[in-house]
Amino acid sequence: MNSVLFLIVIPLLGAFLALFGKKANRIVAILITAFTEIFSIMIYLSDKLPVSVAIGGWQAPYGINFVLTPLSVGFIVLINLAAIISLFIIRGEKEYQFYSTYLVLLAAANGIVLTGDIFNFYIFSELTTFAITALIAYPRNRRSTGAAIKYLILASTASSFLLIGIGVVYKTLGTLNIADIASKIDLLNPLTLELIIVLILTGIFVELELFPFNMWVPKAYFAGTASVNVMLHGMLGTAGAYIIARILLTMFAVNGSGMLVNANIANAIIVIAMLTIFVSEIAAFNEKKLKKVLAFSSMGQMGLIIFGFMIGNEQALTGAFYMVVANFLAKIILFVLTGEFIAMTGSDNWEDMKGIGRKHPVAGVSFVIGSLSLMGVPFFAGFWGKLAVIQGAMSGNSFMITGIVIILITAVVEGVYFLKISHTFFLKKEDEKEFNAKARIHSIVIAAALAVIVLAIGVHPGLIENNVNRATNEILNSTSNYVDVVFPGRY
Amino acid sequence: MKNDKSLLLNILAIAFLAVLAYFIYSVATSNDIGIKVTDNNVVENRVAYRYLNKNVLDENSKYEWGGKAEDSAANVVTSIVADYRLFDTSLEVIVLFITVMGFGLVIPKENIKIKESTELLYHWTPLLMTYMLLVGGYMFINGHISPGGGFPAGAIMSTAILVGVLAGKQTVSHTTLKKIEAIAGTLIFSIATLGFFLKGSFFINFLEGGNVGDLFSAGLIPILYTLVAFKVAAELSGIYFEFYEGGEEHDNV
Amino acid sequence: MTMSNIFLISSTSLIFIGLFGVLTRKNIVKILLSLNIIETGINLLLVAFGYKEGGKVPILTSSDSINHLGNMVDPVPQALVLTSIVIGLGTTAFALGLTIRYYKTHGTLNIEANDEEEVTAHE
Amino acid sequence: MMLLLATFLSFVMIATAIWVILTPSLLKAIIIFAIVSLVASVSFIFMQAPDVAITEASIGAGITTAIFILSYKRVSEKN
Amino acid sequence: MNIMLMLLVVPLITAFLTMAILKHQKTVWTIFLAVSGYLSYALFTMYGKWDLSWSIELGFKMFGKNVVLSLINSPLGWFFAFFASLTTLLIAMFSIAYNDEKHDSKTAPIWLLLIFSNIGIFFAKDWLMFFIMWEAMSTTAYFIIAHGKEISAKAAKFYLSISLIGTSTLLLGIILVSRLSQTFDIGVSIDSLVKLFSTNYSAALLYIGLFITTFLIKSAIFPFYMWPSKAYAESPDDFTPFLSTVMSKYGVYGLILFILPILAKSDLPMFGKISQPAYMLAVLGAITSVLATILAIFQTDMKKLFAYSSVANVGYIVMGLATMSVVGIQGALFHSVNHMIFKTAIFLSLAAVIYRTGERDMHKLGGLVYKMPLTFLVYLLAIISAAGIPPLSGFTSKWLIVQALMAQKMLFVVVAMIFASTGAFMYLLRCLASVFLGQLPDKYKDIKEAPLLMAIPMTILMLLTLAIGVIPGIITKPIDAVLTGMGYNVEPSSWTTVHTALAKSDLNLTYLFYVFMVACVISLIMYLISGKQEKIDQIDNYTAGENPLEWDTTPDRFNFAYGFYQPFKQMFNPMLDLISFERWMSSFGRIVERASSALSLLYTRSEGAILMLYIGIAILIIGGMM
Repeated sequence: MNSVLFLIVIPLLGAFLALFGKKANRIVAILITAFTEIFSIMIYLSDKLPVSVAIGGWQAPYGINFVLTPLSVGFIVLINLAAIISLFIIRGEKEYQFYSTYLVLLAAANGIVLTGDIFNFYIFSELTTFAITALIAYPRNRRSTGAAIKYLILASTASSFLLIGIGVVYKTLGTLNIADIASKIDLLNPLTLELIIVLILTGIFVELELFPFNMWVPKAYFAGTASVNVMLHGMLGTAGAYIIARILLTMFAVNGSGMLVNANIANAIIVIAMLTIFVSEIAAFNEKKLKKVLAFSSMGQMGLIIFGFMIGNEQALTGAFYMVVANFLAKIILFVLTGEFIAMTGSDNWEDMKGIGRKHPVAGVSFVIGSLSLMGVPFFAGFWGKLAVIQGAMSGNSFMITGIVIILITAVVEGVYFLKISHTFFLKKEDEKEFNAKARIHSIVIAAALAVIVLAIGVHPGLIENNVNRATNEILNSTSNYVDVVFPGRY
Repeated sequence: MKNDKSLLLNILAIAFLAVLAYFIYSVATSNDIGIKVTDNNVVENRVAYRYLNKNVLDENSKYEWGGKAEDSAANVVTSIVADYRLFDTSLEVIVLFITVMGFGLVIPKENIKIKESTELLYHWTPLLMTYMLLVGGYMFINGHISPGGGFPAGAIMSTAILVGVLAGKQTVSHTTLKKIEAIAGTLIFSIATLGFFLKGSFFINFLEGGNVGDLFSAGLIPILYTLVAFKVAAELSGIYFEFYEGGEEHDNV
Repeated sequence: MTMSNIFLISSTSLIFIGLFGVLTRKNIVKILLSLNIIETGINLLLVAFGYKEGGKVPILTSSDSINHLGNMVDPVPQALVLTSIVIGLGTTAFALGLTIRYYKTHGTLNIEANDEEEVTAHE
Repeated sequence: MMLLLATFLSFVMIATAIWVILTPSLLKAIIIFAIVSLVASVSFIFMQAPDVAITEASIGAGITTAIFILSYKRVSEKN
Repeated sequence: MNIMLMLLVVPLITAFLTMAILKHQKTVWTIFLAVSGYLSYALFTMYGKWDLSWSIELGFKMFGKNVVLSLINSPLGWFFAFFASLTTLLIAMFSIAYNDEKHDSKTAPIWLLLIFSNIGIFFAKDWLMFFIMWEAMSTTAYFIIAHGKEISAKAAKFYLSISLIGTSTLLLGIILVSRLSQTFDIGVSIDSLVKLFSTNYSAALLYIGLFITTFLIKSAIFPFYMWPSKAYAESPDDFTPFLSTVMSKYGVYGLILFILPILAKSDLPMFGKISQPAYMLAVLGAITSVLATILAIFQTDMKKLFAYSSVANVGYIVMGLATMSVVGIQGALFHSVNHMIFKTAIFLSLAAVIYRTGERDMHKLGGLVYKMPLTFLVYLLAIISAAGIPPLSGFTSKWLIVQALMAQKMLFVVVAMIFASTGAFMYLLRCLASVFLGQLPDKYKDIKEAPLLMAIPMTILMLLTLAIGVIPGIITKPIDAVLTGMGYNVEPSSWTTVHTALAKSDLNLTYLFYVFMVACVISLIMYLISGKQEKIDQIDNYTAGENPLEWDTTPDRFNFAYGFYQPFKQMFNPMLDLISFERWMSSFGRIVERASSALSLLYTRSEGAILMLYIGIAILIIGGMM
């Protein structure tokens, strides 16, 4: 299983070689990503999981290790899928820096999920920050430069908190290995533990797009091109969902319950998740820029997923994982199509996109399917996740009921704006002018194929049930499962 | 109005810092049981203990000055950076790579004339550069036995180039630097991959190390540090060139 | 008052000063300087975490030093700080590149300039 | 004696850091920041971390300052 | 293949099929007609087979077992589904003719999806199926109402927001109830709620309150009475009858399916002769019908007018249900069917008028009786039925409801019912007088009678309302099955006589028909022997035969239909201003919009990013220390 490092090394080698490649860069990038995707699927289907891989021959906790569990490899598969889609929808990016940065991002996103060492995690998260900043800044116009520098400043400030947290962890526990920390977390003084949790959470919440930490999100999505949006959502966002599962529900979890060790902080996170859902859906309601609408909705979905994770019972966790998959698929459909629509009309405003659905009915219907899935309408993948999360939250305290009410209220708002936008595509075009550019068939095919998957999962959730249950069971006993992989026999 | 706003911001900042300070204070003075932020875990339980004793692989092994060890670098920090946690270091190289590349991507390309340097600087520059390059070279070669290592060495070497740039000397071309950068980076990761094919593990120190304290010891560490130094030097020097270099702008606006 | 306490306090103060600067300064270069101050503070803090009173440099210089391994300061934070310094340099370099571009597109270094209005004065 | 020196260094660091934040001149701030970095690298030697001290001096004080000044020239030349 | 499954699969598959051949509109609508025909036939054969069912297990666990979606053929579901599909069949025939080049709305595939969910709602055995179909119905209806027109999209947005509130409360209710009974089965959940009523009254009230809210929203009962006037008016003209007659019954169906059994079986505090929650429902129904009647009177747009009329009629149905008596429920079910028939007839005849003239404002029309006599006749009989005048069908059901209300001594409600019925004359007459009677405007000199394919369904509806009026047994026989299925003991009803609640008030409608026939013959004779009419130009009516050009008058300005009930309007305006729920709703919408703009401004400026980061950290710190 040591060969799993190829998921990191091959893209990085590709990143260096991209300095010399000129026109071949895109093809090389696609080949590398296809390799990582196929490789990760092979790992997921092999029966060797879960396993811990020591790098450089030094065993954990002394060396750095990678931990491969069904959960992490499942996320890797999703991340690489998003990566390959983002490459297919590239429109006009030619310079080698783009591909080089992209390959680094791919390696870093894979690394974030696989790593079993908290400092290594910090480096990988810094790498994603830099890579995504470079990708956002790539168009180098006013909008993208402003978005990039603001994101960079915010992310650096936040990651310095993460670094302090890691320092405190090392000072108190004398180790940097996640499994080691998880098994020793009970030794800590409660207040010290709280300090550590606050510091580390600050670092990761910026990438998780949670409310008071997420001022960068709409700007970044708005400034990025369509393929960068898919990367931001599909790679960074998916990795973010994994981080929550790993850091909060494994490293800082009560052994065997899937709950955060500090109930007060768990409540504070739930408050933050609820704020995120509320603020983002309300903010999206009157927004005219389509990409920003999707960015807000991304934040809202992330809030919902974290709400599900923090409830922590089996039902809610299942729901959260369904939601991860559904959100992943549906939002990629929307981003891919949004890129096409913006290129066709030359406008960011969804009110100017009349008549697209009449010209390209498949694209229009796919957009509708994506938005219905995000709304959580039955027959679409998002419904089962939402149902299970709400059902799970019911068993919580009155606090959770507030969350449910917020989810239901925002569902109304979300439904209104999504269907309003979807319907705009089917309006008659006022002027008879041709569209600026033609829609590219392969983008529409990608969107339609994903839409079919969303529909299939929605009609028959059993399709992904085994995978979701595998993940849920892992998280329910996360600490002992995880520590057992790295240090057999410690629990 | 504007002053009011910034005053409010200052007050908010101080309020936040006060909350944070109070929190840290209460954590530091907490009387509960358990390991506090002011304590350290028992020394033997810390990973550093095994690093210092160089017995990560075999708990009972001991080593002698001038003898063999699992990692024969005399500088323990180096042995951590370039052996036990080599993966981190190679990623750090990537961090520098991507940020410098991002820098080259975003910086506006304008031809800027460097002011004529003074006679003194112009003539003494080669001497200065040679001296700095020598210091840098010493550092990455001796990184495993004395303080220093690839990163500061690379930084110092790049300062030499900077001096050259400021003095208006043509030293190396930008494309050469890019080639050095890419070749060094590729080599680092090729060596890492070579470890997989030779010993079955990536980033493994597969060269038989010498004795602790020798110049030719610590296996791959000097080689890696050399590569790192060249890569860092090339990247950082690239930054200085970018500041003054014109060129075409690909505008994708 | 011990040495490590002095450095713990001074490094925490540096972090606080940097945090204050990041929030209240409007000039991007100033914000980056504040970020660098935070970085410096963190590096000091981490090294101070590893420091112990009367500790020795974790470099073996002679056969004698092997007998005093227990007396050496913790090398791991130092290794981490080496990494974090380089990351800090990367952040600064990249952010300065962006700042120069920002100055070109916005005509100002003020962080509050509006990004989404179309370009007026410059370009 | 060492303790006193360390205290003095800390004071210098804190005072110069505050100065960096408060001074209205950018160039001054950059130069003073170099002092902060240098003093920090001396502090690393106090804490028995020569590796870090060298790196901080060459990268933190040297190259960072250089890049800052070069950038400062780029952003101030038009004014 | 299971016939229950076929009911779902056929519309679903044809929906996707028609999507592929959307360009050939006539073919698409013919397929639509065929599907409705098949559904009506299949449902007809299903009558009496109350053991038909179908279920599927999903790979999704809840309460520790796999979720099962199931359908069952219940008398109640069959009753609504059958008459709904019959209505659809007639509308479908109309639609083939209506959807020509000019009026093409391209909604057939979505409508088929709507019919699919329609069947699902009426035959759902468990709450999950019910909810899935309910939500599918809400969203598909949005796309039909909006049908690619900007102005319709605005109205549809209003419908959508209210309807999504409804689905949200339904989801919450379903989750609460299913947790209570640990299963999604509807029958089990009724029992567990009855049990809850005996232990925790207020919780149980909250639970059914959530369901009632949903049902009231869908049926547009009092606090939510305003969405139909917008949605009905802007929806495609051939879809409006479906919206008004079938979709307003979902709420009614839900009330009968779930709320009535609970209220009947639980031991609740009484108010007079019936329980408090039921009385509350009756009062809501009463307020709805009075308010909607008043509002209907003042509309100038004929589709809006009949939208309010629909609301008022559903109000009667709810009043009937709230009596909780056999006669009341019988009346309510009867009136549901009647409403389907006469309101479809009205909307179809109006659609025919709009098809020919393209005009919805009543005061711009007039005198169409000369050009479209058949449409006029259909409309006339339909409004006679709607007004509840014997011998047409509307009378019977209203009679039953009034009887039931009287028997339960719900005096206030009876007064409201009678007031609303009287008011109904006013608005029905207004539309009749403005659209069909009076002077024919010049620009409509050349219009023709509705095409044959439109005329056929309208004629069938006209005959149906007459037939049911004379032989009520057509409807009361299935109602017997429904009531038996609900657990009431009922005697089999006769074909011609209706048995009512009060003593000595049974009516044989066939005799009544004879009496009215005699009266009609007499009035015909009187008409024939009376004096001759004289026709004058409209403008002469007002200018006494002169036509001075400098007055600059057009015939339209003097149209009597414009301020038809001006004095009444002045009378009621203060009251309507006071209870304008609509204004409250839209001000709420504006608040959300404003909040949205403010929040997105925060994100646009993003200068507070670091500040927000610190606030977030403070939340974590303070939350953790508490």
